[in-house]
Amino acid sequence: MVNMKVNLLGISLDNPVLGASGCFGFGEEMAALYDLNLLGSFSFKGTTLHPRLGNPLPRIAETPSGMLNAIGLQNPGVHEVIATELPKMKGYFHKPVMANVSGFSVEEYVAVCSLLDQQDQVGWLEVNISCPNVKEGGMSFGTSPELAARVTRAVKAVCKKPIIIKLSPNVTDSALIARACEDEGADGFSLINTYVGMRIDLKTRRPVLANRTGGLSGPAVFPLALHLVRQVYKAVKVPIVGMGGIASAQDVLEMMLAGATAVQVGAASLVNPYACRDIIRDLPLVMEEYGITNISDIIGGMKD
Amino acid sequence: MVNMKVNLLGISLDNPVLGASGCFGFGEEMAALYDLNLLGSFSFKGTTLHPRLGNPLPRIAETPSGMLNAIGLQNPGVHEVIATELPKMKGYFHKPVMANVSGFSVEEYVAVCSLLDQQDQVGWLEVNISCPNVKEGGMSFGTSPELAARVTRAVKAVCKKPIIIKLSPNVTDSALIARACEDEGADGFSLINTYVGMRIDLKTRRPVLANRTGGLSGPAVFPLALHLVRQVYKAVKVPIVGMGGIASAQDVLEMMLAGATAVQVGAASLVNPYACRDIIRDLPLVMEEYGITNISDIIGGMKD
Amino acid sequence: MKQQQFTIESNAAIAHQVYELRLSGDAGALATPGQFVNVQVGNAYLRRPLSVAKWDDRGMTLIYKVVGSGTDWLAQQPTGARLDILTGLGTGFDLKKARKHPLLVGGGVGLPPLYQLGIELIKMGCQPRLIMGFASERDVFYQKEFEQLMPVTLMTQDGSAGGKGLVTDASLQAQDSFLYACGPIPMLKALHALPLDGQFSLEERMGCGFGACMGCTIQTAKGPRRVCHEGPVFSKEDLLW
Amino acid sequence: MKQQQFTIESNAAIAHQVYELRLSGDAGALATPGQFVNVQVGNAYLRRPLSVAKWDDRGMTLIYKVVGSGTDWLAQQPTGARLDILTGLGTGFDLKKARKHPLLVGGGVGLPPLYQLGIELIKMGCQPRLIMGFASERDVFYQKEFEQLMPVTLMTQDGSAGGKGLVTDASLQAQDSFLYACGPIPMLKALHALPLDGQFSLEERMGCGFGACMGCTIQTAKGPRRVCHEGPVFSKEDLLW
Ligand SMILES: Cc1cc2nc3c(=O)[nH]c(=O)nc-3n(C[C@H](O)[C@H](O)[C@H](O)COP(=O)(O)OP(=O)(O)OC[C@H]3O[C@@H](n4cnc5c(N)ncnc54)[C@H](O)[C@@H]3O)c2cc1C
Ligand SMILES: Cc1cc2nc3c(=O)[nH]c(=O)nc-3n(C[C@H](O)[C@H](O)[C@H](O)COP(=O)(O)OP(=O)(O)OC[C@H]3O[C@@H](n4cnc5c(N)ncnc54)[C@H](O)[C@@H]3O)c2cc1C
Ligand SMILES: Cc1cc2nc3c(=O)[nH]c(=O)nc-3n(C[C@H](O)[C@H](O)[C@H](O)COP(=O)(O)O)c2cc1C
Ligand SMILES: Cc1cc2nc3c(=O)[nH]c(=O)nc-3n(C[C@H](O)[C@H](O)[C@H](O)COP(=O)(O)O)c2cc1C
Ligand code: FES
Ligand code: FES
Repeated sequence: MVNMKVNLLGISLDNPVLGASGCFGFGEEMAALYDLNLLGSFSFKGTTLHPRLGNPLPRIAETPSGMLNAIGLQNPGVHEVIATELPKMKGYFHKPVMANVSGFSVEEYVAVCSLLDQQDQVGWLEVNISCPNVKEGGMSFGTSPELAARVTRAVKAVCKKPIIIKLSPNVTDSALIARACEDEGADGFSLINTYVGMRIDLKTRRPVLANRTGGLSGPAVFPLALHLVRQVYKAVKVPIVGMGGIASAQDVLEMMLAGATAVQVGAASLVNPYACRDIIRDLPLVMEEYGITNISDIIGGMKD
Repeated sequence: MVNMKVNLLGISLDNPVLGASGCFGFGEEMAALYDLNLLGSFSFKGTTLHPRLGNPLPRIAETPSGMLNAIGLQNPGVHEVIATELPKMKGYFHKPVMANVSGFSVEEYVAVCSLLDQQDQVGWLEVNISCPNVKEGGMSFGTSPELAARVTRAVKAVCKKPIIIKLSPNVTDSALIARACEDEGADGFSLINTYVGMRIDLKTRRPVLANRTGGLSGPAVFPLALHLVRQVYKAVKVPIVGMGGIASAQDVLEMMLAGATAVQVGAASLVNPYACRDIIRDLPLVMEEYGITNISDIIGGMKD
Repeated sequence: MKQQQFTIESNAAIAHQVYELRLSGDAGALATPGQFVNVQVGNAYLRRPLSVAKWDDRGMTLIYKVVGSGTDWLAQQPTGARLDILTGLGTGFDLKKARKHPLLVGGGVGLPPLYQLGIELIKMGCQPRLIMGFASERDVFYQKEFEQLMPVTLMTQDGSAGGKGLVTDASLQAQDSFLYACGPIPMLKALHALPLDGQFSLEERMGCGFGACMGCTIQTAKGPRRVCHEGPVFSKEDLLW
Repeated sequence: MKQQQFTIESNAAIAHQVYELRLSGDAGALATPGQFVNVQVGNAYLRRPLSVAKWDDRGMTLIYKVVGSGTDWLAQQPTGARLDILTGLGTGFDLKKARKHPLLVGGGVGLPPLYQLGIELIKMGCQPRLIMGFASERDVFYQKEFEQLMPVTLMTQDGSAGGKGLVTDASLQAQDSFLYACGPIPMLKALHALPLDGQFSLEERMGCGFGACMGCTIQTAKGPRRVCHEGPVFSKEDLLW
């Protein structure tokens, strides 16, 4: 028997597989398909202070082995999340959930985080400083070490739960930004968010996406995510949640060898709603194939 | 009848399709397959002052819709290129060729460029400040506006032929670096070079590549390349050679709408050695399908 | 919603670039006409959403037009090939709203979901009629199939078959009808402007097709709604047109 | 080198995870045994390099082991399916170097290129013999086929078939032979250390397989050489082992 348990910042996960933010909503649709408690956990849709409708349509474009999205952080706002979504979630998910937080100012990050920090159901706060799909704020916090550090410091000052900073891949040096956040007390990192990309419709000569650009995710980015997770792993001491293109149990092991303590699965869950369930089902077999008894043994274990 | 001619920095190209550096060697192997004079042109293998064996093997890893390479600038050195490769090339290629230059110091770029600048066969110098596969030099020149500007200034001072600076995608802001180079007289830009990525062999728990990391290219990066070409197009006034994942005539048109005057085809030529020929064959049909008479009319023509 | 394997029974052209795809397998997740499925195509990352024209105990029928690489791949699949399909997606037409003489209006490949709708309405004792619109004669499909169910008015833009003009050029004579419409946005908007209550089936680019990604959300009178989940069918009063 | 479509005539397991793939089509680009082809597999970006076991006017035979996703896909392809193949790649064995009694040594899926080599050597009037090595009985293939051409010594590491041990444990009795070897690197290095002139066929991860990308370059006594172009066969004195 293999052991899939990992410990993510003081919370024991039955397995290292989490649904990625933005690809699981608040869990309701997925819970209609299978028991979500099979998951290690999931990160719910990026939540802001006020409700957001998001960007105009189309918001989705296809790419080779991937997709662009420009949702633009559609969400009902943190008050509604607390009033409606979290109570509903109690009906189908009984583990600590990861709360994904976005903002357009340091104050907004602080406000949303401090509210979610008080919710029993929330295990970790995942602070998204890397959304490429909103004009102001979002990604710009994640592309400057100073701004990233400032968000971290402000959020750490008001929260008791572990703060996981979600990093952008659209930068020259992810490790630099990670270190700046670690210095301000970041408890962990998650990466990667999406890469900025574009597609053009040859018929209309306009971008396919109404927002012009969107974030690339899916298998196409897997080798890039793996590299960045390794870079950050070597730069910081805190745990990493790795993601970007994971679609199989093998991918999970590669990502953990690179340095991830846990992983998130995004785009794959959109194409196959059962992706996480299937990956968790396959993991023990694949672990045995590669002689892994405790999955936590391989975290960062790539020989280089 | 459609017109595929474009003018790249004073030289008229029969069509905008060039073979990408590193995927065409010095043309000899491809010339054994079909008449290379069908091409707009091609960019020959990155050339340094001294011969280089390149990195240890394996140098190639596969990824979803793409590949990682860590060749490490294997080349016979500029003197051998001038003494042997260029004379041989006269036998099979009768158009101006693009000379791709790499270096590990500003002095090396200057030395190699000034030698190749004197070769009649060379139409343009493509200065690669973005190779991710060599430890010192290479990409670091392309990730700092100051260093990129310094290489540009030094090379411009000694060359008469157009200088095309090849940009790295592994940066926070490509437009910033492009503008710094344009200020120093860069005549054009080519982009993208490859993204740094990694794969891990689960059996050995080592990176697949002996160099650990390699550069990602192929269709996986196409939406990212398209975005970056657009960004640079809007930031500078000089022409752009677009590349990154191009595999079809449709892709060529998308890239030109984003802002490219000409394009290069890399990885696709490795999987299908006839890729450039096939794309050039298909272009007139696809142009007609989308009502394009002169291909040069669509350069940068995306409506945004 | 269910993920299900279906086997191709036939996959044949029935009009210019339009194919009828008969599939055998468990269509039990489908409940109301107007729902759709999301089909994995071999050469692309995302699934392709297609309305269900007809289903029964043995399988279902899709009708699709080749417009790009995914539908092109689909058209090449032989009998016997298996397809991975998410079935039973979205919220279909509300049958309870139908009055005695519901009016069905479909344009091009908007027609398929109206076929099962017609069957169900007739079962309920309604007497539906259909206006079907196409660009030209070569695009026409399922005219006979629909005629076996209900009276049909055929319109083509160039007049090469049926009446000449758009579906809105057909005499509607339908003041007291309830409208069920599916087709291109300009057609839907024109119908929406008529003094006629009804429901409209929309299309949008989708990430997931089952409500998880917010890729397809439109603003409605009731607030943000996902075309794939609360839709693709929306009531007249909800659409902010 | 040529890009060519081939049709699968048969594709059957001949040992544990090992398949013989018979293809019909124009193999005319192949000139010497030891050359290889690069096969497009449906589910992956890069082609898969495979040695040619045999070719004639009607087609060619490849033998491959399922080791990953590409070869797994290949094993599922039915008779009649078509494959896109770059054929006639690389530089094969130098037949002129063969003496009267050439010694062929192959390990596992290193054996295939030695089959056509044997045929050609016999045509030239040589009397080759073969040592074939496998891990275990279930891995053994082409024993009969080779035996019809030449004397064969079979070795398995666990002794479950033939002699027990590595190919180098077989009595070589071959001081005046010329060696042709293909198999895993440790085997080739052990053979390279013997006092025997010979040629060695290598494997490397490849980008293109036809000399354009420098993905497969090794350092040799003659300078940098591409395994896919100047190789995969190298002469003993050129290998810096
Ligand atoms: C709810 C719903 C029901 C539909 N029912 C039918 C039907 O019954 N018959 C039919 O022929 N078509 C139908 N469509 C449209 C059909 O989904 C597209 O024609 C198809 O996805 C095109 O795929 P492609 O690969 O050929 O085109 P490409 O242009 O190559 O596709 C590229 C991407 O854009 C998406 N896309 C392109 N056009 C559309 C579109 N019109 N709507 C949504 N996504 C699109 C594709 O899904 C893919 O992700 C329906 C769409 C929706 C949303
Ligand atoms: C010149 C040459 C001749 C060969 N002849 C044969 C033969 O006759 N029979 C046979 O069974 N095998 C042969 N091989 C090995 C064969 O190419 C690999 O087993 C095959 O590519 C594995 O593909 P995969 O998708 O199943 O494995 P994966 O591990 O999924 O492949 C991932 C990537 O690594 C590459 N790769 C993996 N293993 C090898 C390898 N050993 N050599 C080169 N690339 C590799 C693949 O091509 C692919 O790009 C030969 C290799 C070379 C270079
Ligand atoms: C449709 C969609 C919506 C997303 N929304 C969010 C979000 O709200 N907050 C966030 O931090 N990341 C969001 N992401 C990014 C993912 O959580 C993840 O970081 C990224 O997609 C890479 O993983 P993948 O390749 O497995 O999808 C979104 C991604 C997708 C595809
Ligand atoms: C095998 C290989 C070798 C390369 N060598 C070089 C090089 O020497 N100089 C250079 O500027 N770019 C080099 N590149 C980058 C390509 O020229 C091109 O910028 C990149 O691959 C993106 O295009 P593609 O996706 O069409 O391959 C190389 C790419 C590959 C795949
Ligand atoms: S397509 Fe994902 S929510 Fe509608
Ligand atoms: S594999 Fe490209 S040169 Fe050998």
